[in-house]
Amino acid sequence: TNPGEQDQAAAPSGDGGGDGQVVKESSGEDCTLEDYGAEKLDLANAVVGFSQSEPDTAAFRAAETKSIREAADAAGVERLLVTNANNELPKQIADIQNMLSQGAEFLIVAPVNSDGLDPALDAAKQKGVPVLTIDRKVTNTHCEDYVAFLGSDFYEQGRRAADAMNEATGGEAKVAILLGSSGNNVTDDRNSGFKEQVAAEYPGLEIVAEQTANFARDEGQSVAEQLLQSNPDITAIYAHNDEMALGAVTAVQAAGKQPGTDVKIVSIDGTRNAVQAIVDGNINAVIESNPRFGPLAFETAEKFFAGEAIPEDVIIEDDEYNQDNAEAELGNAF
Amino acid sequence: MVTPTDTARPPSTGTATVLETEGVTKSFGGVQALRGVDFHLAEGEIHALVGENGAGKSTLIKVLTGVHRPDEGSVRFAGREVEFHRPAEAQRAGISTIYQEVNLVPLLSVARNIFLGREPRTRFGLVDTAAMNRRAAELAGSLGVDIDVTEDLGRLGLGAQQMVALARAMSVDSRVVIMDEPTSSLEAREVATLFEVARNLAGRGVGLVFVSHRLDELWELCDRVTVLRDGQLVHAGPMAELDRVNLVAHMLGREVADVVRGGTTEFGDTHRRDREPVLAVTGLDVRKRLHDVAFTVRPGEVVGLGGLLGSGRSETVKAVYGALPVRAGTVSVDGRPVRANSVRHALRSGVALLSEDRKAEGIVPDLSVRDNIALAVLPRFSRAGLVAERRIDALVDTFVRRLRIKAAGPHQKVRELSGGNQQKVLMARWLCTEPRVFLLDEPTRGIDVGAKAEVQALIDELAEQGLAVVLISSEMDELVEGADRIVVLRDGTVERELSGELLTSAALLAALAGAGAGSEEHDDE
Amino acid sequence: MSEQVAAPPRPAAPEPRRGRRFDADWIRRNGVYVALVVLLAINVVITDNFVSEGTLRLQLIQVTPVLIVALGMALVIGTEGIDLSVGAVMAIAAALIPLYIGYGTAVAIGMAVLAGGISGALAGTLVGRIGVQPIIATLGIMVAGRGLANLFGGEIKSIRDPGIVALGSESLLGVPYVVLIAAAVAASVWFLVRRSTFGRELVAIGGNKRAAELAGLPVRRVLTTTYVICGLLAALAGVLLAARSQASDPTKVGLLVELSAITAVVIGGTPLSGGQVRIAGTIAGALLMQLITATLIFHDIPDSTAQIAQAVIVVAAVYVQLGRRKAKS
Amino acid sequence: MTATTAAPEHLPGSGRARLARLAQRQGALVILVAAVLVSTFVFDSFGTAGNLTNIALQASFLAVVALGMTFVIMSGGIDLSVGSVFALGGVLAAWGAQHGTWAALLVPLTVCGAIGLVQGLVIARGGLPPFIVTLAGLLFARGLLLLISDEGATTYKVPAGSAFRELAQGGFLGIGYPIWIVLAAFAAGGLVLHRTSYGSTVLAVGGQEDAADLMGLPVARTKLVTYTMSGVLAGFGGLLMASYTSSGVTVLGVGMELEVISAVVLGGTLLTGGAGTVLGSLVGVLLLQVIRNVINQVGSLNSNWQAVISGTILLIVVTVQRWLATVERR
Ligand SMILES: Nc1ncnc2c1ncn2[C@@H]1O[C@H](COP(=O)(O)OP(=O)(O)OP(=O)(O)O)[C@@H](O)[C@H]1O
Ligand SMILES: Nc1ncnc2c1ncn2[C@@H]1O[C@H](COP(=O)(O)OP(=O)(O)OP(=O)(O)O)[C@@H](O)[C@H]1O
Ligand SMILES: [Mg+2]
Ligand SMILES: [Mg+2]
Repeated sequence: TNPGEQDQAAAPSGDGGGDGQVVKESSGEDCTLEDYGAEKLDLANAVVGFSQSEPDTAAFRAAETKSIREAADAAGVERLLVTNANNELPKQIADIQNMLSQGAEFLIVAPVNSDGLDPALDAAKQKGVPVLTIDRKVTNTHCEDYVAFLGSDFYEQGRRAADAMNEATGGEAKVAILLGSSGNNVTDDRNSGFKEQVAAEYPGLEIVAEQTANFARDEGQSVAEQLLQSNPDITAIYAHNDEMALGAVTAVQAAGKQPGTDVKIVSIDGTRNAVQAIVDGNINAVIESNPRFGPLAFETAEKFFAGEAIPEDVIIEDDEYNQDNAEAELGNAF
Repeated sequence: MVTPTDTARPPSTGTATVLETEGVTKSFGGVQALRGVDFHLAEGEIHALVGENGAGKSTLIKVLTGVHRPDEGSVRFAGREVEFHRPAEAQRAGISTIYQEVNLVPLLSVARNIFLGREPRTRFGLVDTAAMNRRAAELAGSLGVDIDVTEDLGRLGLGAQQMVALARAMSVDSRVVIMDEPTSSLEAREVATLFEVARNLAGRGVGLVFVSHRLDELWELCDRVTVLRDGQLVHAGPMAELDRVNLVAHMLGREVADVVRGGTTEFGDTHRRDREPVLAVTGLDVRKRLHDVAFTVRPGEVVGLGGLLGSGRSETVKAVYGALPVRAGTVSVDGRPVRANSVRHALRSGVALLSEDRKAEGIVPDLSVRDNIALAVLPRFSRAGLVAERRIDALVDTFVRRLRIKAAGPHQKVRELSGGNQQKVLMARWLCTEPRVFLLDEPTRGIDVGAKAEVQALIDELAEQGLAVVLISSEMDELVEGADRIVVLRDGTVERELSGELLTSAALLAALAGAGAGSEEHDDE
Repeated sequence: MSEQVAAPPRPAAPEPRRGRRFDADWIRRNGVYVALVVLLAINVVITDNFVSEGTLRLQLIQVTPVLIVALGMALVIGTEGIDLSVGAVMAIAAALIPLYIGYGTAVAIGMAVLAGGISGALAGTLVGRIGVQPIIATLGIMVAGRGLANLFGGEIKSIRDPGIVALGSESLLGVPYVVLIAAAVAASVWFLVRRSTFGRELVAIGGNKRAAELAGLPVRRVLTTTYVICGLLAALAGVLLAARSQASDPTKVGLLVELSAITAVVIGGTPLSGGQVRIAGTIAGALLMQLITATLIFHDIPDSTAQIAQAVIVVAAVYVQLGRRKAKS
Repeated sequence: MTATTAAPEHLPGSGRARLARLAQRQGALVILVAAVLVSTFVFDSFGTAGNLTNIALQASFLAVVALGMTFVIMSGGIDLSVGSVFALGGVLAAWGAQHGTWAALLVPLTVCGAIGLVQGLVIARGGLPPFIVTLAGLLFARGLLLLISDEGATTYKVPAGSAFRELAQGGFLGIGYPIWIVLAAFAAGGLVLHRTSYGSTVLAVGGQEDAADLMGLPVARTKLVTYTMSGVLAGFGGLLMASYTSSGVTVLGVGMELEVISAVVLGGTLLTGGAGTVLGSLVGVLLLQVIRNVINQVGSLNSNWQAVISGTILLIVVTVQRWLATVERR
């Protein structure tokens, strides 16, 4: 594997709906404007900053940014500042600090990493600017460094991927895992979720290989090719995101087998290409992630500034695509 | 050769041997460079080490100073058997060396080059830059080169660089000083200075090894001589017991009779110069270096460029060749103007330049002898983008034989050739291009008597065939006997021109002295 | 004197190419091949399902992009240069294919390769004519190029065009097209270096630029051409990669390929100091890298250990190749 | 062409020549000054004290690494491992912080120094090309990082009260310690380069290695020291970052080596070695940081355009620099 592959995490999920997300559960103690010690703010004619973590070329990120922009227009904010950290934590810190110095009054942050945003969050705190984190939770203090976390439970996604895998394979399979890039929380959660669920529930699923393919399609393909060569008895592949799964599809075909039947494939994300692949019968199931945080984010913000209490974690509904619903839901894929 | 102070040399107290080798053998994959050489250097003696190109002089020196490890044999220094693994060790032991190709760092200032590794310190252990520059300037001054010691070494001409190397070697007190062709591009004046330095050192009991292809220098300076031929020791003894003819006979391994010849160089008498000038240079001007240089050369004529170190000779020919950005002036060949600053155009109009700095501007070290020779004619010798290998092989073959280039074969890397043979390879490269005008900057630099004679004869022959030659040589005789006219440069301008009966060493010296009058210097009477 | 000239015994083989004796020197000159064979042997022993037509074929297929890039890189390195932009160029090429596929397979590929040529020309001009240091010039192109690729390509796109798909997945007489193409490229680059005037000039410039200039060689033109060739090859590699994965992902295609390519070239025995180009070595170097990666995957080595192992193996391989060679002088 | 065009405004002959010489030696500096002046006028939020100190602070981490790289490059080598070593240093520091401030300082510096030392050994004594050795170092350090953070799953946090946080988060006279540290480090670096024989030996080795060897300089030892220092400084940079972010982030430093190298080369250090200045590298780092900041000032600019623009600017800068360098010689 190449050193330091760029990391391209996917993120939280709700229903496949092309519109806002549905809250599944809210947990953690609440946080109100007073607790947070911020001033009241009318989002309309306010300056809002959005710090995106990864390049918009990833389908997920593109959709996420788009929905934030649209929601911002809808909420009629005076000026929306958007920065992209290109996966570099230092750049995201700089980005946030810059947006603050450009007069941002409310920040929506998609963190590059769960840890290490402290300097940026401190700067925001000093300026009394509330921060809402989406799709990846930061390890800082709730209601002091940030208002709340909107997103989904990657660990849960992993577990449900295991369930789906069990469905697809009928409980008997030699499974190869295509890992996301190393050192990335999403990779860790989606992997441990899957493995622990398998260990607990599905003794018939034997994990024969775990290799990183850095969330990339062509790497997913070449790694899968190698794995299928070295142990031809692999009957299922679990990929941490759709891209690697699609790569695996090509690999399976190249190996002269039928993806979806000879080798079952399950992945996480819910990109249009992947859902289409389900329709074509090449992928068995996709645990969907919904990137459209815009509406929920601004709704939460409005509530917050209106003085309502916001829970620490706003976990959104996770949906699933499979042979039964793929055709119908295709339109909701991003 | 001029001797500023012909004081009798201190009687060589050559009793105690300070540095010696016993049966040293060294070979480089197939090439036997040294075969069982015994070499003895006594304290306070100046010891000549001579031999034709590729005889093994530099290799012996490199074995003595820990650059190469001998395959067989032993080295004894100050009575103890030693095995230097790195030049550093040899230096620490007290052997300081000037290697054949100037080995200094072009991008560092002259002062830093002189004191690298042993800079003067302040009491805080930091380098005392002021003191360093001051002492460097003193050293340079004492050697009669007036250069800005804070300037990058690379900006100096080769001659000046050699003097800097000397300054570095002098600035440490060591028991042995080895100089591999230190005078190869020095002017009479600097040579004299160098000799003084050498004698002083010898007087203080330092043992010196001196390599030079300018044989006359040997008798003037050295007490004893060791002659190598093909890596073997063929003669060792007092310098005085040997006359030129015998020495050459030893070097070449030929009968004395074959060697005897008149004159010190192989040049014939003046050439006919009937026709119109083939090369005409007017108002040549190079920023900070040359001002309004003008001269002409007729077919079959050899025009010498005279001048002191840094007078701009090399830069003149480079400018003519389009290798230096000129600000003004015209160069024309056969009346047709040559585009300024374009080497390729100069080449196409029949101009060729043999540069003085073969290491930096000449050889491509990792290419074979063959490819180095064919380099300049590559474009001409290729059809449809493919190299005409056979034609090149033939060409290379003829020149390797004609110039007696000594290599394991046409495919040996040039970096592995001896200095002189590298020079011959470059000579061959330019002859391949069949030039109309040949600019020779120190053409015989570092090549042995035999080869030198051949080269000089060759220049003559070429001239006879109507080639126009511009000759730069820091060897007075070569210049005076080789040239039909001498254009004397001073600080980048034409001082005057010598020809006819004025074409004598004395006249040239006078001209140079006059030229030198600007910068203070010792008397050249 | 002529017999004196003949005096030194002619060594058996002055040309480094022909070394008959199996000594340390021989191993050094052929270190990369030795390493390759050794690693193959190890796999034959310890890896199950390794000795199969499929496995070897797979390695050949997967090595093609890096190999083709490495061949171009070898030329650039021969001129004492370096080209960091190859990865970005691959991405641009891959990104252009979906854009132009509407006009037909040939056009799409043509545009992609052309883009590589243009970027190469830019690099060549900066290095050859303006005299910018290669690493920084190509670094700038790398950064800008990656951005351009994303702008052209946008989100990752699947490629369904039958022509492209066939190019990536089908074979002629059992040999995949991609492998055939790589072989053809290798052959022509070899010919370029060994036989053509251009090759000679290139090597000479790498060996001593100043001397080459004074010998009247067209230094600027040769440098520019070299970078153009490198760009073209990188683009070709991008096309093949896209064809194989039937998709173009501008953010991911060719990431860090420059490092793999350079490693392959250097392991192959081409010094970064220029003046030499070793094609066979480069091929072997690329294969070696590929085989290392494959081996680590075969044995399901975790990323951490894999990277460390790779580091050690690479150094070891290069050491066999170039180690203790300092006694040159 | 004359220096006039390079100068902001017309200058008298002598001043023009002086400027040309300055420009030639410190082309990057000229460009930096120009860039800062222009953007102060164009973007009102650029010139603010807050923004400028931000730039300086953000630059300081890169700068520390660049200092080590400067010497490596001047010695004719290159160090691709700095990015990974930087990340490793951060993780080790955060881990060490659990066991007290001293551990947080010493553990990373020791380990990273050791990595540098080993690279130096292989390069200097083994005679392997630095490019490959340090490329391997890049892989090795990253692998080590993943090992100690079990494939990157665990991120160590610097304990809340730890004095170690102060190092990068505290400041003096309203200016963060990192900035002071960088200034001190570069001052020391300049002294080492110009006023110690180690400094001139580095340049000699880079300029003409064989000559340096024949002059009896300690070539091997010099390389050893140089690569070790580069390792230590890269580790130190990571350590600062760990203190700054209060955590040992595992995803840092990817592609950093190239950024550092371009900063150094922008600063006028010859990649072929033998010449360069320490100040130049600092300028180079600042220049990159300013470019990045300015691009952000433009506001919501698509990240791809940002890449295109910064790449293009880089090319323009080096071209201008190159041209400035030729000004004096004609
Ligand atoms: N590094 C090397 N590799 C291979 N052969 C070498 C090497 N160095 C020297 N030789 C060979 O050893 C022989 C002696 O070379 P050396 O340089 O000692 O000659 P020299 O007496 O110094 O000649 P010159 O007067 O031209 O300098 C030559 O044939 C040369 O080709
Ligand atoms: N006093 C000096 N002695 C030696 N070189 C000097 C001196 N002053 C300046 N120089 C530099 O040395 C270089 C010598 O110029 P050039 O080589 O054209 O003259 P030259 O007569 O050929 O001297 P050389 O014999 O050193 O080649 C010039 O570029 C100049 O910058
Ligand atoms: Mg010699
Ligand atoms: Mg000269």
